[in-house]
Amino acid sequence: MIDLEALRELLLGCCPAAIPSIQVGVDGETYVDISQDDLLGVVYALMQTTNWHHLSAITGSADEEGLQVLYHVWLGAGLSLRVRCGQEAPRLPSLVPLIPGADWYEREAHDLLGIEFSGHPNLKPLLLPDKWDGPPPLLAKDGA
Amino acid sequence: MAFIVRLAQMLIFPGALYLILGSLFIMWLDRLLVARWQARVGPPWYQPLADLIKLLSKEDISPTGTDERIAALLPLLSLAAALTAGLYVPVGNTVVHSFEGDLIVVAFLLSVPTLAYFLAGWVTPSVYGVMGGNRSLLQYFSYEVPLLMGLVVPAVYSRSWSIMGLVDAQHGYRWHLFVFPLGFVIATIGLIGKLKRVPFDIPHAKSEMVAGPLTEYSGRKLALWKLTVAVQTLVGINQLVAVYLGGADRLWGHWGLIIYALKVILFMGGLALIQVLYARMRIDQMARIGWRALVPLGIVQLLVAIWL
Amino acid sequence: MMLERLFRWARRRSPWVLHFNSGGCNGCDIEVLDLLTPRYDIERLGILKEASPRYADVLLCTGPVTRQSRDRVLRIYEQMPEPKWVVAVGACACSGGIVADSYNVLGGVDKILPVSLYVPGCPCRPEAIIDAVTRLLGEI
Amino acid sequence: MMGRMTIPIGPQHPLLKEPYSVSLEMSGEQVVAASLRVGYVHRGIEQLAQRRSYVQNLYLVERVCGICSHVHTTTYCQAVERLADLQIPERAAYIRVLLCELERIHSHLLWLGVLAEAIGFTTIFMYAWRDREIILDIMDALTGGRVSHAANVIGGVRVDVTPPQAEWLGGRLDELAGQMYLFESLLHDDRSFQGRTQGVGVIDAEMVHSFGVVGPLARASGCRMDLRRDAPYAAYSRLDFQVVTASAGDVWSLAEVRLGEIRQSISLCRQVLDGLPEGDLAVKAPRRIPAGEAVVRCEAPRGELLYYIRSDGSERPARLKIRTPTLPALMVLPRLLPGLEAADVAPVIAGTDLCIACSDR
Repeated sequence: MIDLEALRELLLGCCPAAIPSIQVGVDGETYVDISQDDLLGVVYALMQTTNWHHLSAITGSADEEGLQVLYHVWLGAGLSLRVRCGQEAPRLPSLVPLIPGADWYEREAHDLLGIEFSGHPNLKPLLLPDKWDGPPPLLAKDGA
Repeated sequence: MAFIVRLAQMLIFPGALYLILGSLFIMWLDRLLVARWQARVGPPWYQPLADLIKLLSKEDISPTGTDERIAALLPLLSLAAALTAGLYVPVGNTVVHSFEGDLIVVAFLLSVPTLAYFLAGWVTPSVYGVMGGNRSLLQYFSYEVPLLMGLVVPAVYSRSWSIMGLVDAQHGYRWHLFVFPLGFVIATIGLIGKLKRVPFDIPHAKSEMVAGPLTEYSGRKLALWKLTVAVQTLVGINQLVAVYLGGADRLWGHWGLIIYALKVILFMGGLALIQVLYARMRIDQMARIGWRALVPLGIVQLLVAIWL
Repeated sequence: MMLERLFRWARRRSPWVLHFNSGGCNGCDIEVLDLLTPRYDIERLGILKEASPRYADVLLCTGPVTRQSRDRVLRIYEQMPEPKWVVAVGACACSGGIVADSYNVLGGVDKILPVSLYVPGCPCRPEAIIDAVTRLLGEI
Repeated sequence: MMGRMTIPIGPQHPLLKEPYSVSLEMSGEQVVAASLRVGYVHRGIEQLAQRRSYVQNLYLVERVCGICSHVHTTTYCQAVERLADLQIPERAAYIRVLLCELERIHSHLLWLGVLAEAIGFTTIFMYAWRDREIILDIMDALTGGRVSHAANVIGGVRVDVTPPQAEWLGGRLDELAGQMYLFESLLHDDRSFQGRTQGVGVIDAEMVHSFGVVGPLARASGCRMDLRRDAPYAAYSRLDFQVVTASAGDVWSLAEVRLGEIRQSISLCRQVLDGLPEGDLAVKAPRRIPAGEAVVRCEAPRGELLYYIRSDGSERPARLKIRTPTLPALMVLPRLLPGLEAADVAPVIAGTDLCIACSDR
């Protein structure tokens, strides 16, 4: 299990933009809401901890308030960092310079939700065909 | 009269017709044995024939960028070379033609399909063809020298350069196999390399090269290529049976044929067993075996043969 | 006439198949590959699974056709020499199956190629695929 | 002859069982650069899931992948059960483990066969797949499907293991265990197999960490990560097993890890059969799932499988995210290939055990 006190301390040290909130979900996963300006700093700080194992996935989804992006991290226990951004021209910093393995997860989020990742070296379609001209599939209403 | 007999020998037995049917039988035997050893049932006896006829009936496509004439000529040339080689190798006790030096002539005639195979890959626009062609040429340099050494050892020992002469020299069950077991192994490995069988199926390795130089061939040309490989296999086996295993042991009549057929079948069984037991090698592994192991051993055998 | 009969005999006994997965989930694909193995051993029926489209008589298609694989399916079919047949293996290849209404799926193989035979099932059992190919041969 | 050329492998190529394409830049027989293109199997399952009910999705996620179908539904069900706060019966948890482990054995044997075929060793391909049929027979007898089982329901399982079935199943497992010596001797004694797999395609610890490589690939490089032990789900905390690791990270180590895992899985199956608790198979699940979100990770045959479900309280999930263990393996692949001999490309690609249907979804 994640030591919540230590996590709170760590987050306070690297989140100048906004104070993060921490909840533990029904699934035992720890969710941390942070501002997108703090994302790189938090990930870097987490990577310095001894428990850091890997970034499992990046889940983007649309809801009433816009887009939310979850970075699922494995630290011997699950931790998900939640970042929000607007639906219009969503843009987030890329994690690729820190974690090469974030590459395809970001490309996938770019495909399915149209999120731009600034600093990503190769944001080409991953799952969609090269000549895809529709809206990002997860934003389309009917999907056809 | 003599001319007609000679012509019949060339065209029917032990010439073209026999070689073609015999090689189809050998192919079936190969596939059957491999299947049985892999716990499968295997194909029915007419399978290679059906494959061949079906291929002949198919459309013959050449992708754009292929040199049509050469692509059509190469399989014909190699089939002709393989069949011609068959005329100098005794089947049972019969041989169409024999002269001092035919041992080497057969070895070179059997190399023609390999060189044609290399070119066949180069004249198609497929990268697999080119890569496979390169590999078959590299492989040629690795196995050809050991194979020749393996063939020359008995010739030096028995002082005859004709295959029939070597058969005669082994009369009385003094097979060269007993004198030069190592030479036999070297020649067999060389032959496997020549026939591009497992573990030396490097030029047409399915999981790497699709079908190697023949990737873009279809219909008639493919049928001719498949037949060439089959005839090459039969003639190659015949040659080693004659040179190392005493041929038909100069038994006349049907006994000679039966003994010969038995040896060929056993030899084929050995090749099939090797196919079942080994994984494919890399080209560098093969070259290492060829030059670091087989060639020095071949030289030792040769020196022994000269000294004896 | 005799030649025609001989050819038909040979075609029935030597169908070489090419397998292409145009977007399937592996279920049918693994069952197709399973046909080669000791339990089913299709070589006893003369069926070989070939690697190059040039060698193939029958194209076994599994999976729905996705937008990205469409061109490739067409190209493989063009590369096959005549006479040739297409068999749609599995529910997805027959109709698009469970993913038919997806944005990236065009539908079954029959959307782009003439299909001679449909093998339903999700995934279809190896026995069904063998039955399909032999039946197809009976029709030749 | 030694010029540069580009070899396209795929989307249709005998080495690849599924469509994706690898483009190899060659200099003679050596690979100098490699790039990948996936997406041929993208069926938009995550988007389809938002249009289907929770029960319908059970059958949809089963078809993400035909090899590890059971672990997909297991992970999905666990996520939904967390959201609906359902506690599945103990017997159901044991049966889920049984099927997961059977699936692992089948997946690993399948992999061994594919690897053997890649190095031209067809006999081992035949034998591995022949013995895999034992597992498929068991699956067929228990669930009615060789490949797709539909064994899980939300709240438990659909299939039971009766005592006569358990006895028969134990016998079949003994049969399989008896065959394993063949593959183990291949691993330890066969020079031609070792010659093609040792020292080839080494994944080092640095790659494991930077790309988040999971499953047997990570374990073959000495990384002891196994979610069955690190975050036990279903009944794993009540069962005894070892995490198999190797150190070299090459293709041979992958085989060593996977063969070791087959042994462990057989033992786990036996433990389940011996200790199967009495009780119901499933609890009733509501049609509407309470609002909330859940992340669930399971150890699929290829490694960590992650499902994220967000519910808005309706009959359909608002978002279903599937992360499969093949994704990091695919990202590592273009870094493994450069520098290899052309002939080593086949065992390396086969060795990473890619499941494109999983990664493309």
